[in-house]
Amino acid sequence: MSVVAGKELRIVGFLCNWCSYGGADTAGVSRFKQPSDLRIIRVPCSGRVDPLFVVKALLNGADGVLVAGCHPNDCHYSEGNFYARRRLEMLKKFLSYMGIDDKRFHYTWVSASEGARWQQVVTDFTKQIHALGPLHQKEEAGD
Amino acid sequence: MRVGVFICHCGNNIAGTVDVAKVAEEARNMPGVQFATDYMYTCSEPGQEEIKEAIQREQLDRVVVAACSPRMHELTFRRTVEKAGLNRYFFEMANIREHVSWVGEDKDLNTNKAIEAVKLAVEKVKQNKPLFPSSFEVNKRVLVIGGGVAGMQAAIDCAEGGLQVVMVEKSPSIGGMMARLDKTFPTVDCSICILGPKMVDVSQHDNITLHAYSEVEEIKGYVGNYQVKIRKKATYVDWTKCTGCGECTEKCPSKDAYDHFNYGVAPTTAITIPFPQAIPKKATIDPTYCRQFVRGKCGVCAKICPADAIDYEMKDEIVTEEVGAIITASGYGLIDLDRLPEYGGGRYPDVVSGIQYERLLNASGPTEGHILRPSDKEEPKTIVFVSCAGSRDKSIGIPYCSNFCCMYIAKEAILTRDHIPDSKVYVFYMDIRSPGKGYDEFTRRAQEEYGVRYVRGRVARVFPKGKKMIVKGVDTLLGTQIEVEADLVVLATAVTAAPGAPQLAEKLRISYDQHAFYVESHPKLRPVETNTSGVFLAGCCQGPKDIPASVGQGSAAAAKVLSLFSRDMLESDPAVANVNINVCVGCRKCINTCPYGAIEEEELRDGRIVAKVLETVCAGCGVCTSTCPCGAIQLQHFTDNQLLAEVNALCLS
Amino acid sequence: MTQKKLKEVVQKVLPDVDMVIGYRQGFDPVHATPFFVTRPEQIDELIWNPLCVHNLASYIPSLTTNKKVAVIVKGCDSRAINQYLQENLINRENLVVIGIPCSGVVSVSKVLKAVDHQIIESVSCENHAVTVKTSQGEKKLSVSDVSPDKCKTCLYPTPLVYDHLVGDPITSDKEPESVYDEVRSFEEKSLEDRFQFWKTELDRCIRCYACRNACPMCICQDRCIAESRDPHWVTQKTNQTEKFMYHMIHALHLAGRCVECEECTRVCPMEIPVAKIKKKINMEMDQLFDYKAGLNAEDTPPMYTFKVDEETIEEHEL
Amino acid sequence: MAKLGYLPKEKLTDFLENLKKKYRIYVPCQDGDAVLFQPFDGEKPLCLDRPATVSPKSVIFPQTDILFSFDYRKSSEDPKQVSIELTENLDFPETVIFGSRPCDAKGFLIYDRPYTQTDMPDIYYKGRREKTTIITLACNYPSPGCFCTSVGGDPADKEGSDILMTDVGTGYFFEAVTAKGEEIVEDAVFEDGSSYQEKAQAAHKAVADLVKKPFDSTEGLPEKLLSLFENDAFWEAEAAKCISCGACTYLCPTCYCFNITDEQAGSKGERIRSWDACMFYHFTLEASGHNPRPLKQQRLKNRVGHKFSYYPKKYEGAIACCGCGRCIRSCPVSVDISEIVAHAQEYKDEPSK
Repeated sequence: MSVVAGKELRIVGFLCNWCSYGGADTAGVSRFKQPSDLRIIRVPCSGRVDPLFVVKALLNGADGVLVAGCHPNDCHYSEGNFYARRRLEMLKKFLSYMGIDDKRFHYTWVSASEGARWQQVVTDFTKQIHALGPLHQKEEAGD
Repeated sequence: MRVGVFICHCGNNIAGTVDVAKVAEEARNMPGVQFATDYMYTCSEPGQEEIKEAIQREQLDRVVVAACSPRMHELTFRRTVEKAGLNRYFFEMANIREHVSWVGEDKDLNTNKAIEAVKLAVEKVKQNKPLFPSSFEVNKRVLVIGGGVAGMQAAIDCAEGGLQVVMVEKSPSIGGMMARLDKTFPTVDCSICILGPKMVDVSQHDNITLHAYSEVEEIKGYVGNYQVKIRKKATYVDWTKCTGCGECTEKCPSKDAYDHFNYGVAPTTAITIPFPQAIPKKATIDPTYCRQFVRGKCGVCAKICPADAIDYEMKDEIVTEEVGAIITASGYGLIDLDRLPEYGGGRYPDVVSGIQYERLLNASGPTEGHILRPSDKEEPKTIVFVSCAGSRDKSIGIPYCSNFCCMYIAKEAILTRDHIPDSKVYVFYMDIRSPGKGYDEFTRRAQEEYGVRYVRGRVARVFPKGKKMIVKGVDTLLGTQIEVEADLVVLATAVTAAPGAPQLAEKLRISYDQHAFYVESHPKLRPVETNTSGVFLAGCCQGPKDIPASVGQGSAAAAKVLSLFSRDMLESDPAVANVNINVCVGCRKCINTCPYGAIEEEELRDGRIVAKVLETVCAGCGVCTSTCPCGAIQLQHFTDNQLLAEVNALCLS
Repeated sequence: MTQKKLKEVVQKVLPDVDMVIGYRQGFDPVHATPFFVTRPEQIDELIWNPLCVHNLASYIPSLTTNKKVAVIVKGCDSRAINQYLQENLINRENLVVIGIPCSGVVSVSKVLKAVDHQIIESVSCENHAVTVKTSQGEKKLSVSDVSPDKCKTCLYPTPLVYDHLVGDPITSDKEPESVYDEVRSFEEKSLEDRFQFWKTELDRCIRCYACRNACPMCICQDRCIAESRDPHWVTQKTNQTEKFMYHMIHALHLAGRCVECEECTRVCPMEIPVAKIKKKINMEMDQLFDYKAGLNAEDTPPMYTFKVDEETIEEHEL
Repeated sequence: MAKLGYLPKEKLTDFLENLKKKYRIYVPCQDGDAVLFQPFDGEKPLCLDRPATVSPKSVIFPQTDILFSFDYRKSSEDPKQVSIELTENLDFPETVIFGSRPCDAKGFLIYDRPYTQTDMPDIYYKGRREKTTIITLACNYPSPGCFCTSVGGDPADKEGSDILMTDVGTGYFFEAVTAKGEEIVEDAVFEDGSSYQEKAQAAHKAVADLVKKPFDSTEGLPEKLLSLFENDAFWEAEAAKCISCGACTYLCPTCYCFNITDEQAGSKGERIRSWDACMFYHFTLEASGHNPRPLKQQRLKNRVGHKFSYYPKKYEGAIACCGCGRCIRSCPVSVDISEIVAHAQEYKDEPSK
């Protein structure tokens, strides 16, 4: 059981607990409809998101990865998203060099109150991933 | 592993667009799941009972609840499993309401999404480890930053509650903005008359230590145990000797010093006592004006001081105070008149700010309470008040409402009519915001009893014409242009964050918004807490608010501190970073990146250097974990393997 | 003569240190090998020539904690020392740096290719050329023809940090911009071609971790997450996914730290151009944060700091 | 009288094409700048002029071998009833390794002792081994670092091969060593090879003399190394430059150590056997966190010791090194095992420094 064939692609989201996860909650409370592809992994802070998680997901089956955190200056931990910004930007610039389309990875800032913005981000990113289609088939285990 | 999964219908909120029975059925087939069921309201009393019973009956060792957002009920259910004898961290929540049923229409897709959300939570909970809080002692002293009305209230309440209080005030006297006000709305009480007694309480309370003319230099430590370095700025007057007699201020030859207390309505002397009721009532020298400093010779005050208190050699002094909690009531600022050129701000002496006007009204102000316009010291007959001078104005980056201007303009207008019965008073306003007890009645009185002319519309320009100031604007109600020949224009200048607010926030390690107002933990439910435990907010540092609101917050912050200190030991959140010393290579990267300085070097017996986490300081952001190249430092409850389990649950298989 | 001067310096230095790390002749005429001099009688074995390819700085971190060490470095190698100092991974008090301005080394695998892998009987190096004798006869190769890529764009032929400098400083005649030409031309390939390129190259990887262990900045070494179960980032499978994952780990962990000594490429037994991966990130670090690793000891690696306002980072639109 | 054959070089491809009908064939091909044993596809050109970068051991002992896959099944009527389903694949195809060198072939003999000649043979190794035919190419000149003659080998050693072929200029001289080999030399493409035998033997002799001899015999070596076991100074000096990567062991034809890990996703998973290397810290890392071999010199000592002391002591003096020289050629820092052995032999107990 995984994505619903034909209808969904595999999109993984890493959301910081304080802002973006809250923003997604706000979107829910306001009943802002969104595409169903995204699966959300909750992290304390975008600064917790090691770029390797994104790579791991993309290499192992995700068609797209989204990372969202507090707006700069609004980090619950005051600095976490500043580190995240540098690391994720570095990854963003690096991915396509290895042959993985950087459009499959997006990072952005969504506050707990920005339900509408969250709806927009999810909708647009999902559209973008569907436009790209599924990521290359990965080989089976072994040598 | 024996995981129990509970799928909540949340009435129809979830069950309406998710096939909960199917989710439960799929959950039953997940590896490690021993028991799965669906329930109408899992958070209800019987719902929680159901969980407890299942834990006993099925000998569950992990629990997953698929329901609303964990931000809603995670704590509720953690308590539930704990009551049933499980460690509270053997619990995970799958958010299938806010993130699924409420945002998707297609029931099949929702159901599948919910199933995956559960799968995710199951894989995570299987990786969870039991965590146990450790406890540590609390230093039951509290630091209050700012001696305005909010800070004083907080200090007094804490002191009355038996706590030792350290108050730091950056200006020479406590009292803050309220001490500058002539009267207060809506009662038109004499401001200093009601504030004075509080100031005296602060100065005389055995439990309160006051550091006036001082600033916070550095803050180290964590909730329960802060070390605070305080810079006592040089006053060049030995306050232990100064009696506040004021002779120096009369004799001081440099009489063109800027008067900070009176917002420069009139110049003052280089050595001053800010106002008659000042506390402490001591003199301070402003070296930027004092001739002894500027020209290197004068010494008048030193000669005449009967107490021999003058000390030109005085240096700043750093004192260290140890406290267990901090209340910051560091107040607000006002935008410079110069930023309002269209209103003639900063260009024409007869365009003043609301706070300057308070001083013109005030009996102990430079004009002894006679309203005289700055330019020619004549009594103005036509006075125009402009509200929202800067406020609610995106163009200068202040989109917000300054909260209390509508009210003090009404008050100042009324007082003007009292002082000068034959005066004409206009108020240009966008909206009248008077949503307080007796507030709307007050603004109505201004219009109906005192004949203040309220014009709904913005002022376009203010420019001089002879001795007059021409105020051009529109009356949007009549839809006509309006032009008033005024003698004096009063601008309700926008409230800003206090100067230096960001720097202080960084010392306190609390966050601030784009306008540098401090951010509370929750805008509705945790208004005086910050995200840094042990640091609380009171008054306008959090946003513009009037006196009762500030006082209320002062008391609220005090109550928070008192309840924090009601225990001798504090429990630290165990979901903090943890170092595996077998793996740590001592590269110090975590130490350099930790936003809290919560990581130290530790030398092992074999001489190896490894990282060591100060559990009580660590806030659990996990920056260290994503920085550590070898995965030696792991944020508990969000370890690499726990997050990888979630990634794999979604990507592999 | 440089070699002679070098020996004199080592003579001077040796009494005050536990060891001097240099080079001596290896198992065959074309291989030099790292040489740990602890006794005066060993000094004569020291060599200096374009075969001295290894970055000896890599040995320092594990040693300077409890030993006093002198190390011989070329310009490129010396950046590692600055980087160590930035990250405070070595004890400078216990380190003596003997710098040698370098006019370029050879790539042994290029030499072997040039002589079709014939067994080499002798090699002689004089002014920017190596003469290689095999059973098939002699072949004179100009160093620049068989030099590794790093030399072709070398900006720092003279060590950036040293206590003793052997020989006169050399200034680079290379275009600073040219350093990343390789990256730019590779980026002209299509996405698919780029992926195929790495797929075929990395397919040869046997995960022997030579690239990692030879890397001066791979300070985790034995504790590398490519082998651990906790955290469990990579399995022991040798399929494409895991090989990509491993090399991504290596590259990302070097972001803003790679000193471009290209040891990773040199040591790869499977001849994978591993350094080409890092080069791209180095370029980004340079463009985003105006930062090149190992240029001076005072910098902070860009991934371990931040600016509240990052002029060079724009929000990405969808 | 062994079967002899001659194959003109231009016929080589035809021969392999024929062979391909019956066997899965691995041939040395140039891949990038490396030479690897890869399935023969008729297109990729062969590379026979130098030994392959990696030994052909992966044909019989893959770097990653999925021993079996498992699936935890929950019964549909009662999910609390869980059963495990195991599936393993033991039917291995008939395989030919073509163009390996005598040292490579020898490597498998060293594998055989622990993997097949025991009361508990390894079914995966044994299975593939029995299905594999090895066609070896005698070396016509030595390669950098190789020293087979010092460990009882020879550039034209037949031992371990099913066929030994020799480059005799215009073509290859084939000599069947085993019945398996004869079957192949039966192939019609072959001409009678007897006339080339002398030429081949002459070539063999010539090369053998060119191979370097870092040490003359392995006589008493196992004991000598044991006597150095406690000599930390010796091993620290020998290992000083080692960066403890796995290049040597992974390229080695005789290194046979492995690791076993389970990889599970959801209810399904696999048990994987993968190469391991005694040069790695993790090789001896214990669950407790304790590691009996934390230092690289301890690990290098094990590698040398295993090949030249422990293994021979266990298996009638057989040295577990075939002298192919790969570990020397491909070592990032040119650690030379033959030199270490020589040092050990020469070692006299004089206090160092």
